[in-house]
Amino acid sequence: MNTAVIHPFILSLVTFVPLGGGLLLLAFPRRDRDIKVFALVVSILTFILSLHLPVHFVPGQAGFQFEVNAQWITSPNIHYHMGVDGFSMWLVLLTTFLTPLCVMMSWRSVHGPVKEFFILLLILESAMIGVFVSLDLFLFYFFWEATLIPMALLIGVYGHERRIYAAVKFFLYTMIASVFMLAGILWLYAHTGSFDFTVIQHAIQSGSLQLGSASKWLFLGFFIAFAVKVPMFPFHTWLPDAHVEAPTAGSVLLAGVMLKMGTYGMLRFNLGLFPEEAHRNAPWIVALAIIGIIFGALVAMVQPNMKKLIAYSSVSHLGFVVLGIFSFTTAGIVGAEFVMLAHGVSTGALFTLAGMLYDRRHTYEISEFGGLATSMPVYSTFFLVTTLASIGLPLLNGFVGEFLVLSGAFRANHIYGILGATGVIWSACYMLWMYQRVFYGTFRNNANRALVDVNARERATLWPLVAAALIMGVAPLIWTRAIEPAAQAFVSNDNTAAHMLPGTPATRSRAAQASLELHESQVSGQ
Amino acid sequence: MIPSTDYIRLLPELILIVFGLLVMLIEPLLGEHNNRKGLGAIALMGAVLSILASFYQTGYEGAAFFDMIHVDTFSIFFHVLIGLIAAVVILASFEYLNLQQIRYGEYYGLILLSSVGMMLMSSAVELVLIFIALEISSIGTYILAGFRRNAPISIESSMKYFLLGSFATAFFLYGVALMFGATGSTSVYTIATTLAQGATPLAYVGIALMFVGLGFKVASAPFHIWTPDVYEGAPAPVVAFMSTGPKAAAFAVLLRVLFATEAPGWFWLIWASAVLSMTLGNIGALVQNNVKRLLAYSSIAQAGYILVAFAAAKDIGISAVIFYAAAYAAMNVGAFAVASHLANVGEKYVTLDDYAGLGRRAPGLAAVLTIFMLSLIGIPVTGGFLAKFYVFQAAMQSHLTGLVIIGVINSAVAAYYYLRVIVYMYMREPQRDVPVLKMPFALGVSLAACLAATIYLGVLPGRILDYAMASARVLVR
Amino acid sequence: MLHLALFLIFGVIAVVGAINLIAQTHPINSALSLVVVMGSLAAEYLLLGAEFLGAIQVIVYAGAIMVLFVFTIMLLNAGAEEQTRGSKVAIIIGIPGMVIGSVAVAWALIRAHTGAEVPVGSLYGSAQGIGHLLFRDFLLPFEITSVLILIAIMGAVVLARRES
Amino acid sequence: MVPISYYLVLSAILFACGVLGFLIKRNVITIFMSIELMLNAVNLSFVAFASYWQALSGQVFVFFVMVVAAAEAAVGLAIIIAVFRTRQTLNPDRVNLLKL
Amino acid sequence: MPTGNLSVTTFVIASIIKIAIVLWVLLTAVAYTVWLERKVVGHIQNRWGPTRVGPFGLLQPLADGLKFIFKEDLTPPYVHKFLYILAPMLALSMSLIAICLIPFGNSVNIAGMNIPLQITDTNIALLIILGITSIAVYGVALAGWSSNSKYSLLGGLRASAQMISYEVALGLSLVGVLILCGTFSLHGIVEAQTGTWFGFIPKWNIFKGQFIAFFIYIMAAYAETNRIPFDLPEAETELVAGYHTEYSSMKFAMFFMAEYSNMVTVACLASILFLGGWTGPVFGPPILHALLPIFWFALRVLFFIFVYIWVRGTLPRFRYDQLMSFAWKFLLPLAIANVMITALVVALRS
Repeated sequence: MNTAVIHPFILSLVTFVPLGGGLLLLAFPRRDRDIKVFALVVSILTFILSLHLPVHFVPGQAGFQFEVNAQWITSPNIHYHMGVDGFSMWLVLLTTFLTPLCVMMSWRSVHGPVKEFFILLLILESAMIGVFVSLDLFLFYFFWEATLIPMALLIGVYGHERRIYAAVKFFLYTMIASVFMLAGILWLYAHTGSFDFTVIQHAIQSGSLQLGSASKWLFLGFFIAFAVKVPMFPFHTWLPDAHVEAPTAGSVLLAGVMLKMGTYGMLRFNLGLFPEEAHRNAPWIVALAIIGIIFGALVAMVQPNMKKLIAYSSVSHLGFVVLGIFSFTTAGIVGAEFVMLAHGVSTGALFTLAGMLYDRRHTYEISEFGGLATSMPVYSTFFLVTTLASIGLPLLNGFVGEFLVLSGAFRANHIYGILGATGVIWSACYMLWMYQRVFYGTFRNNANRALVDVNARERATLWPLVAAALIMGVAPLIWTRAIEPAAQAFVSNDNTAAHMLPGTPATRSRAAQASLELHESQVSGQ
Repeated sequence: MIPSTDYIRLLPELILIVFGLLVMLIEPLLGEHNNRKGLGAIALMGAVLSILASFYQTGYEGAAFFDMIHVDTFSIFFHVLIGLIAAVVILASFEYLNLQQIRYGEYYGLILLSSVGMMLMSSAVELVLIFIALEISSIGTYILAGFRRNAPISIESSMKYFLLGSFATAFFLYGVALMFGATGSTSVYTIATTLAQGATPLAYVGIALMFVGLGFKVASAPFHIWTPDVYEGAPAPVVAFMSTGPKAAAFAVLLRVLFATEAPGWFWLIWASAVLSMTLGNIGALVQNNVKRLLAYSSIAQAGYILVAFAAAKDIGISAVIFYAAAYAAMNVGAFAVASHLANVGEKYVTLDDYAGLGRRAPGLAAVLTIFMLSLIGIPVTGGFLAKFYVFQAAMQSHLTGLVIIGVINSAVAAYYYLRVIVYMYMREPQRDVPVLKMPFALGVSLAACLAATIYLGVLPGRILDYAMASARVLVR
Repeated sequence: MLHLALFLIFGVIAVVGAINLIAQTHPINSALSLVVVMGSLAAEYLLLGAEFLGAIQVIVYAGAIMVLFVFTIMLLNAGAEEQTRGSKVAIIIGIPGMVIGSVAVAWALIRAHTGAEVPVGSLYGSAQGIGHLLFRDFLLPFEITSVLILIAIMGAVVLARRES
Repeated sequence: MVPISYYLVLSAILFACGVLGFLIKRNVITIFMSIELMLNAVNLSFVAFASYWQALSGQVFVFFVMVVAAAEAAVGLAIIIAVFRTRQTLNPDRVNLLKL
Repeated sequence: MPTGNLSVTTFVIASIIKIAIVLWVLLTAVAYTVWLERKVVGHIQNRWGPTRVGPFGLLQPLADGLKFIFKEDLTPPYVHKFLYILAPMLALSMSLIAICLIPFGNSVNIAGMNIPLQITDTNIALLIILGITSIAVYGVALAGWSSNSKYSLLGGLRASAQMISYEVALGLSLVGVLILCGTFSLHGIVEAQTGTWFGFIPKWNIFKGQFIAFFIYIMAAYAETNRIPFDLPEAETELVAGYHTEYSSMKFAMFFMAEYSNMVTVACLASILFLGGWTGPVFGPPILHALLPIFWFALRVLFFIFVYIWVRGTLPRFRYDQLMSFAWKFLLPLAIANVMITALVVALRS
């Protein structure tokens, strides 16, 4: 079978199969078991479909692959333009990988109408995949906003005590921030007549679109939207609330995928469209990132609540990502992407594990536990591996990314590297301390004595995560092979931009330069 | 003699008049105890036939009745829109009238006849006719607002609406008078040719005063104070009607008056009004606990967004206005239809607290209302998203960056109170026992229609957008 | 000269009537002041040559609309109005708005070239002339007005009817 | 010989009186009368401008305004009567079930 | 407005003379209408009517007048003084103004001057008369309201409602005539009715198919003047004397005169609009040429006044709801039908 036939459709399929599944679920009778099975089948099917991407991805090829580009609305000029490069492909895979696990971990722990839960979950998956594959700014914004509602509802309806507050806070923070991006998108359209990412990028690089003084504001507009989503240091306050109150699956998707939408956006748009501005603003952004790394770690250390601890650890880890991106080195950017993936897997696993504990004890308070290693040995083992992965132990996934980021940061500026590296140490402190308090020592609470160890379904949920953490740590090349060319493209774009003298009217990408030279040689050759 | 094509150009209105009379004539003929539900069917038939007639008009574009009306893409669009609104509202009223003990004949008659006014507003190109049509639609809605006669707030809302509405009409008229004084004509296109030779101060003031009058009708700030009170007191299906139909028609008039005449000097008026409407509407809505009031403030804000498109001007802005009017109609009629169903006998249950826990008691209804709310926020896949996007894009195209920024910030703030409705429905426990009636078939159909329109406009807006664009081009020529 | 004198006389009467309308506390006095204003406006119409309108003004406005007002006042037996504080919005927005509006209108009128003197009755608004316009150019508005009146009748009946 | 602008000024004064009445009067019927006064003022403007432009259409407009005013009066007074029946007052400040 | 070959001075003088004559004639007519009424009603009821003062009681009106003048002029307490006094004046002056627009005949030549037998002739006389009669409602309404008495108030309310309601039918009944004649000028309307068919049927509007309109007009006119059977505003059995309960002396006399002069006006209008006005056989010397039209006109008016009295002596009073439904449910549709049919016929003929 010639699978290339499917290339133009694969992205649409991956994006919309979950949505279709969700809509089909609408028609289902309220028999919870059927619903769960169906949701699982749909999400696994999506995962299998998405495996098509890495299998047929050509690592060396520049630009986007599996592209589909069709006119959606004539006026304004909106295209249905999708495509993936090394960055977005893996994020799509991360999403499709985590969603079936989310379905499984929610098997018994949904508090509320079950049907709607899985519908929301599937719609959310669609929207998140859509964010990663959209190459039209309108389409991107469309999916970006579309992720908000299912997530807010997941938190608000199925969450814990303060769920309403958390849901509204989450929604408003991201909504308000993203309208600045909308303004930016509209500005770009008004000046280029297109929402197409590649068209706009080309227009900016070729100099046909002079951003002038607007570029600062455009950069900031996009940056704020993404920074809130990441979340970067001053905008992070919604995250702990959202995480603590969200149901397990919600936390997993939130930490695992949605935060990456922010860093992905920075990479794709802030760096992709406004490299000069990115360079100009890098110092304070990096400063914020480092503050985020250290601050997140410190706050995590004093958290009495397990989920809050993990949430703050996310702030810290995502700081690494931003640091990597704004180091403007290939290593840094590849590392950033790798941290995103690794964090998705390991934090997803951590939240899953925390959720399992919650299912048993209905609390996240660390002080409630202690001595669990005795009553739940298998669980403890899983937890330990995940903790180590999160800390960044070599041979596990966390190590590769952080190492690359730090090496990139060092190359950019020694101070960045040194300060960032302290974050690794901090993370070891709070994670291991938490582990010690929860699993070792005596039983402080008798309820912990009788806890049941993980069952088959839970193991089935955990194994893929742990396995992924291991494989990513041992064979990172599988991933970086596809990521590196994309990262290099950024860095090279960047260098031309960075080396440009101020006041030079037009910026030319190296690729454009090359093609020009090629053309000239052909002309002279004739 | 008047050529017969002139009557075709008036056909939708004529059909509505005939059916309006029919409904009123049949009612007294029915005995005291006969079932009156059939009247609704007749009224619905009238609305549907008039929509069909509007479509039929596409082959007969042109002027009629000594250049009183112009049938063109623009007017046909609004005719269909108003016809649809009327049809959906009639459908949504079937059960409501029974519940609130409202007399059928007059109610349907008034809905149909005031739709005549609205339709004429969109096709009239002569200020005399615009004025009469405006009054037909206004007076019709004044009366409809007071139809829940055993409720003092209903008649009170009618009074407020009436007094402020007539006040606004006087301003509109004064504006028309000054415009007439400046140009010597009341025909929109003659005014355009005269103004093209240079506008006098009279024309500026005339335009400003006309805008004051029309601003009242579309509930844009600072002429919006009546809106929350009137919407709270008036019967919910009537609010669905009057928050969309007359508004759309008034926007059509505003488009004609501002753009077809190429009148000068209104830009900052519109700009200021847009900013004020968005801001005051959204801020006002934040603290509301009554769903109808909340939606009233929201409609003020929505009028503000539409005015942003006005400021953007010319074809792209006009098409944005047209598209927004359609999307707004779909979602707002839907939201009020839901509210009217939940309100129950005597409109007892209209506060947010009554909506608490609705997600569990009536999941379908809650889901539908959620989608309308999301559309009002401007979340993708709904018409509201594209409409807003289109408006802001048009403004950006015209380099109104400041206005766009204010607009997007406002739409983000607005998310809060729409979200509150959703939060109450899904996340709050009910405070008291609020009975939810079984969904009647007719209401279901009307909700389905609104829902379908909202989603259709959000996913496949192409055709409507093209049509809006064509209408815009007709208008600016 | 005579023309100007008549204009001034009726103009002054109209303005005094209008002010009296506001100054009086009892609605029936206000109503009669308004009748006076309308009557003097009818005279102004005659001065401008709008003879048909002058007559219609008396019949419709003074003779029908204002009688309805007086009738309503009598029916409700409305007394003198209470002096309550009123709406703050009206005062805060309305009064400055009115001042601004008046200034704008005044400015426009000053700048407009309407100082031209028009001889008495130079535009003769005879019944025939108006009738011709009404039944030709303005046929549609004229006919559509019937819908308006129908709505008004229906509304008045619906609203004022006592519920059994 | 009277300049047209005299009529316009008279009309503007009457209109302003109407607006003022609308704002400060505290009786619904009087408020409504103020609106009628405004309409009358507008009518005078129309007639004056009709003379100025020698266009009879201005007078026709006045004719329509009168018809509309009559329709408005019928409906408005019916509403006022209905309000009075339920609330026993004509003071807009006391008709306050809906807060303004 | 100076017309024809008259200078301003002569116009003014002629007008003043005409006004004096008309008012004198009118007031006398009013007085003797009262006498006639009492006489006729008396005979209808098998009585003699006034017989004592003068031959056949002919001086009775004079005595009545004296009595009115010398009666004590009472102003009850708690009335709204200004309006209380204004109301009767308004009523009387409106009815007197109305008569100014009524022509009594063609113009006559006196000393080489062509003087129209009419105080004012305008193109829109009919409209003005309608306007004035509609203003006249205020007299009644204000009298009822300002008296501060419930009988008066009820009478005033009834009167204004009744007058407004019947004015609609009255106005519509005239439209048929206007369509036929194509003018608002009363003079023009009469001129449109000159001539005969077959030499003996006069071309009066009533014979041109306006007989329905004629009856509508008569009925509406009875109601407008508050005459039996539509005299509910002053129904003495229910309301004492309606709106003029609290009036006495000259103020009462003003209402009284207003009512009777309205009757005369209405009768004049009926003659002009439907019965050809002053048309009739004219023969003899020039002086007869001048006087005969006035005589024909007076004859018709007298006939109408007699019918008024006749009806009063014969018919009972309506109930109020009957009165209203009669106006809205019977007269109004009929009048509209008449207008439509007339318009249709005229349109088809042309």
